[in-house]
Amino acid sequence: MVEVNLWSGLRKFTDGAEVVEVEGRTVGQLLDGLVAIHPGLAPVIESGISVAVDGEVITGGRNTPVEPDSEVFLMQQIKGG
Amino acid sequence: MAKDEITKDFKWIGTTPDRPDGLDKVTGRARYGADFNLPNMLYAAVVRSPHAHAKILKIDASKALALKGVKAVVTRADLPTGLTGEDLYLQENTLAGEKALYDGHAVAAVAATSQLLANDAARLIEVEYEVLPHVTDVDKAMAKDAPVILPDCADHTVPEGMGPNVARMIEFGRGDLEAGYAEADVVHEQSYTTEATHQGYIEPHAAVGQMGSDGKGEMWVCTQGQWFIRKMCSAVLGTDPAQLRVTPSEIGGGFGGKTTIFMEPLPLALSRKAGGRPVKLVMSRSDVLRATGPTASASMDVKMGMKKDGTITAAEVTFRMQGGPFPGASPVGEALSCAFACYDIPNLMHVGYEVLANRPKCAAYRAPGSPMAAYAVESMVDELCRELSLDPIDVRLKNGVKEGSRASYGPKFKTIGLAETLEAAKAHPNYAVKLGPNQGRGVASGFWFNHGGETSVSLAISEDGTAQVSVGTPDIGGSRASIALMTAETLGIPYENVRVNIVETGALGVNEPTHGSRATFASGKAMWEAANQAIKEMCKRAAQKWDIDPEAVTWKDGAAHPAGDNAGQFEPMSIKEIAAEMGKTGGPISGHHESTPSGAGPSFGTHVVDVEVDPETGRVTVLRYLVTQDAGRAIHPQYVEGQYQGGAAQGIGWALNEGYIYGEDGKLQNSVFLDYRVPVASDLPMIDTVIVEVPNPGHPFGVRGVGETGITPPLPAIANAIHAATGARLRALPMNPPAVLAAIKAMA
Amino acid sequence: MRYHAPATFDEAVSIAAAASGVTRFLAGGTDVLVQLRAGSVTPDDLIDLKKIPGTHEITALPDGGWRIGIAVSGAMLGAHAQLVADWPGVVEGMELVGSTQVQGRATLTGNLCNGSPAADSVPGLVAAGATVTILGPNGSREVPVEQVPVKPGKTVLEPGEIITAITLPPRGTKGGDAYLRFIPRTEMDIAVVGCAVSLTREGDTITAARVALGAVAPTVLLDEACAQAIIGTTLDDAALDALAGAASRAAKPISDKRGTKEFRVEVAGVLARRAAKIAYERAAK
Amino acid sequence: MSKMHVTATVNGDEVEFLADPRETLLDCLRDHLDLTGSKEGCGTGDCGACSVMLNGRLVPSCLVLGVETDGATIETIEGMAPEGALHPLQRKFIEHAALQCGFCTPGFLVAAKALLEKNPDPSESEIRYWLAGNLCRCTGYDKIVRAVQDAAAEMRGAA
Repeated sequence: MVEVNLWSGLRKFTDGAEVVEVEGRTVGQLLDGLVAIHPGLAPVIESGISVAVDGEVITGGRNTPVEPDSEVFLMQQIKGG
Repeated sequence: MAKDEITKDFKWIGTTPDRPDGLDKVTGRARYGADFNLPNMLYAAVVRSPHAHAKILKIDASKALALKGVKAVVTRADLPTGLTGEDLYLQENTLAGEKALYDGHAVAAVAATSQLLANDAARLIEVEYEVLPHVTDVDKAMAKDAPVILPDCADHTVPEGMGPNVARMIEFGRGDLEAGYAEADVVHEQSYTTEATHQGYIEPHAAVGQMGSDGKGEMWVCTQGQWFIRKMCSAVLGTDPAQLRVTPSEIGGGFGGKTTIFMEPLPLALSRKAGGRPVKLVMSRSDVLRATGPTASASMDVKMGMKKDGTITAAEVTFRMQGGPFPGASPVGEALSCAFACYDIPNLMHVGYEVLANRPKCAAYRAPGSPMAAYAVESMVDELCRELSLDPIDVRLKNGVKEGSRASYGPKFKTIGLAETLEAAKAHPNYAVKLGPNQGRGVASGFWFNHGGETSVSLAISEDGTAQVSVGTPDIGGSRASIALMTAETLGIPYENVRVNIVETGALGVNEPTHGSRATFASGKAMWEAANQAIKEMCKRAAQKWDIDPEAVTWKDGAAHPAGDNAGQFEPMSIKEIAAEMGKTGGPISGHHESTPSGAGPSFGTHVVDVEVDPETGRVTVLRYLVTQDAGRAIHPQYVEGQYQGGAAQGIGWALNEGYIYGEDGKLQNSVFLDYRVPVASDLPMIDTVIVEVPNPGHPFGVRGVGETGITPPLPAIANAIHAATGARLRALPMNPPAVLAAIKAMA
Repeated sequence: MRYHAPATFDEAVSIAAAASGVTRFLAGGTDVLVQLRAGSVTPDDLIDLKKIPGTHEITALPDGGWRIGIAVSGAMLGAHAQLVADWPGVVEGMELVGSTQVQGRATLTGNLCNGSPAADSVPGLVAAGATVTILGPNGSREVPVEQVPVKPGKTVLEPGEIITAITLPPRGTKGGDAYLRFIPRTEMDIAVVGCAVSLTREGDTITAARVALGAVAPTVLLDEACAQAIIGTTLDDAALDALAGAASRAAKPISDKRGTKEFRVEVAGVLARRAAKIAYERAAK
Repeated sequence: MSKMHVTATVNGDEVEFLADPRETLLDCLRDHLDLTGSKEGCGTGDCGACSVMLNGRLVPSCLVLGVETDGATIETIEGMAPEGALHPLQRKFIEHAALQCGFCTPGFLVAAKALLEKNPDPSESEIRYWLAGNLCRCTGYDKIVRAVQDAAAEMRGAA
């Protein structure tokens, strides 16, 4: 299981939880797992988010591997100038 | 890559040779967006709404079409229906549908055999409007009784009971704010506002487009990202991206403003309607200011608690930003994530609202959101430092993030260089200059994430052992030079033997634009992978010739060498020798790499500015200016400095005199450079720089993006300096002379 | 649009008299071309006055005054050492109009005829007591510069009338003038407030003065109270305070995109004080 | 509307073109003579990207009508390195990295050349004020000023 840290605005979709334990070995599996547990997160994830894995902000890579002890954060999507 | 694997011994990296495109750009030969013509070409003009918010009742183009030489008129009716989300907003912004949503919103476009004729024809297109109530101010747009711009714009994040223009709400934080404030010796709370500013690139948008009835098209355009142009134009026009070939011209500045589309689908739409004749469309400066993508205006609340020793115990922000009439355009998410990124604070809360307003659709502008956030937060830190008589650099060193700190937006930082920039600022002679009467010094730090993004690069060895690199990131500030330097370094060949080409969409896989400070980082990293592929192939060719195992060959100084004594005794085989025979030894030698690279390390910077304020007029003169910023590794130090200096200059403009001015009628009042006041040469001093190098472990040469961070600290640094000079605290931008004089008078 | 390049002023007047649509004259062109470009004014007839002989000349008059041709650009004005020595304030007002490039084109006459209350070259001309020669279908007349602008964008010129020259009076000895304006940047702006002072000294005492204010009223103001505040004084602190107060009282500005009303009132006084000091120093030389 | 015939000398060559009276000199250079080195950044004389020399005087070519230039002598960026050898200013702009996007560069070079012809030893302040009508949004002007100073020094040494 990997601990996924959510931003606090998402708590309303997760019964108040800010950290959700999800099964998965890639970013994509984690996101799918999150939606399976808390379907309310689906529109948020579909509308575009960034994921930080061990301090690395990943914009697109659903296939990025995740270790059980990885630190995973969902973040607002970041655009640049 | 481990830190100790990053070498410091370079032959080319860190040197400052002439840029490859220098000659073209000093002789007038370089071809920008408007410098391109095709046979049988038509010229386009656009009809724009004179109203901030109006229902379009009728568009009558019959008089225009009756003019001899007018070949096509397009309106929204010529574009496909059924689009949703961002595609719909792009289409809506290209040509207004039922309503014009801001002053300057395009309503129709016309193509004719000359520019003058097209302009005449545009004036003959009659549009009937029903003017609607409008709102341009962000706080007024938040109100419950504000005019409705887009019905039901709110997404799932917006709580019940908000005003009709609130499109999105963001909330994140950690710790216990109340406990944090209870620990503090001083707690301050203030509000700040910033006005919208424009990137102000000197080259107006320009494109030549051609499209047949078969949907196949060509386009020449000034852009930061030819694939984005391809994707977005295709979406708006309902055509296939692969059928549109987009060639980027040289680009006369972008700063984020040329990462999206505004008028670009119009030449294609007009061409399609005019029997496939190519159509050229060039914006005027006024069009650029009214109808391209400035940054958001912001209204921001900050609360922060600090102990007597300078420890920040808790902080929170509420940001309200308008991004124009469509959701998703404001940088409020980025602003929140940047707000406290420089600080390690245990108790934090961020709240943000995206608000629609009758203003142009915002685009990215250099570190989108970060400068506004810094203006609020770095001003507040300064207010607390002054109240507690603490040195602003020491307080930032005390609270500043370092490797392993948990970022305000969640994850832990890897190797970063904020402390190094602060130390460099403190050690710089500018920080010790004694100031005279009416003079003051301001300090602020800033942050930008940096970005990897979809990247494709190919590299080919020529028959003579020189190399060409095809990249998809337009060269906006010297990236041909930096990529050529890294190529020379990787292959071990002279810099002059490398040619870097910025190629069209048909020549490579998808690339994101030159944005997010990614060109040198991402295209450079992909080039390195591609070059290593080519090197591997060249080692293989040498191994075949020597009849040894390919693994027993290494590459050094532009030649294949036997890996060691056991590999055999052979003279090194140079790239020139290998290339000369490549046709006979297995064919062309090249490499390519496609990825969405990770490892874009953030860049932190610290600025120190001295100003003098004329107490009788409120005029602020910038006396000296220092930028210290972490580049990771400066590939071509002059162009790194250039990014620092340019970012500082744009920030100074934003701080002092730039800003959109809307009248009561909702019309933009300053749509020319006379009144939209970017800094001129005589407004600025030399801008001193210190390139701090804390190598980024996510890049083979340690590169961090350097383009964006530099615009972030100037806004608060100047506000802090004005306060130091006058005692007046300016909490609204721009801090122009009337505002500064009024603030000084208000203290008396 | 028809373009005409007449060889004489009389020809220019007759072209204008015969024109029925929108007519514009081209001296420097820095306003006309901007309007043309923006599509805000497209004249039916554009009459280029620059090809008329003499329009590029600066002529010393027998009485010590100067006649300035209507096509003399700011750059030409600034390069004329004797004129600069006599009327530095007039010249510096013109030299503040636009960039170095615009200086190669813009003219005093054009700046005046544009009718902007913020025109930088006009307060200096008004303070100097300059006059213009106007030629029209009914002959020629001489008008003081302060009477040329009537309201923003409108001048005293009747249809078909043109200015043929600007005349500056003799400077005489012990005279000095100065023009200062306030803009938010250091260059490339139009005055938020402008002030020109022209004065004459006998010893340390000011015997005559004219003070003009720009951008604080619908037209450039020639203010008698400002002049009276310093005439008969040695420009001591009391006189400067009186001048600043008079200038601020004379200012009746509006708030607009270039500055607030309060700011303009305040800074009118500041600039009057500073310009008077410079003019006073110059008069001693 | 009928076009007018214009004969002028551009970069030493006699040229002829037909201009609509509403076309600016900049339009004529770019569209009729294919001299696209001069750029339009504003069309209102505020950015300097279209700077050319007209009868020996620095002007914004967007504020000159093409039809006015009958008989005139015009120099543009394309005439700055006539035999291929760069002018010292052009070389110094490259050496000092005084350009990023390069769009404003032709205008800066034409304006700076006019400055050095008038004043071979300008101070930093004189350079900044002379070039105040040339907007650059990329560099912050620092490297441009240094390039002009360095070119001026070299040209003084050579004189």
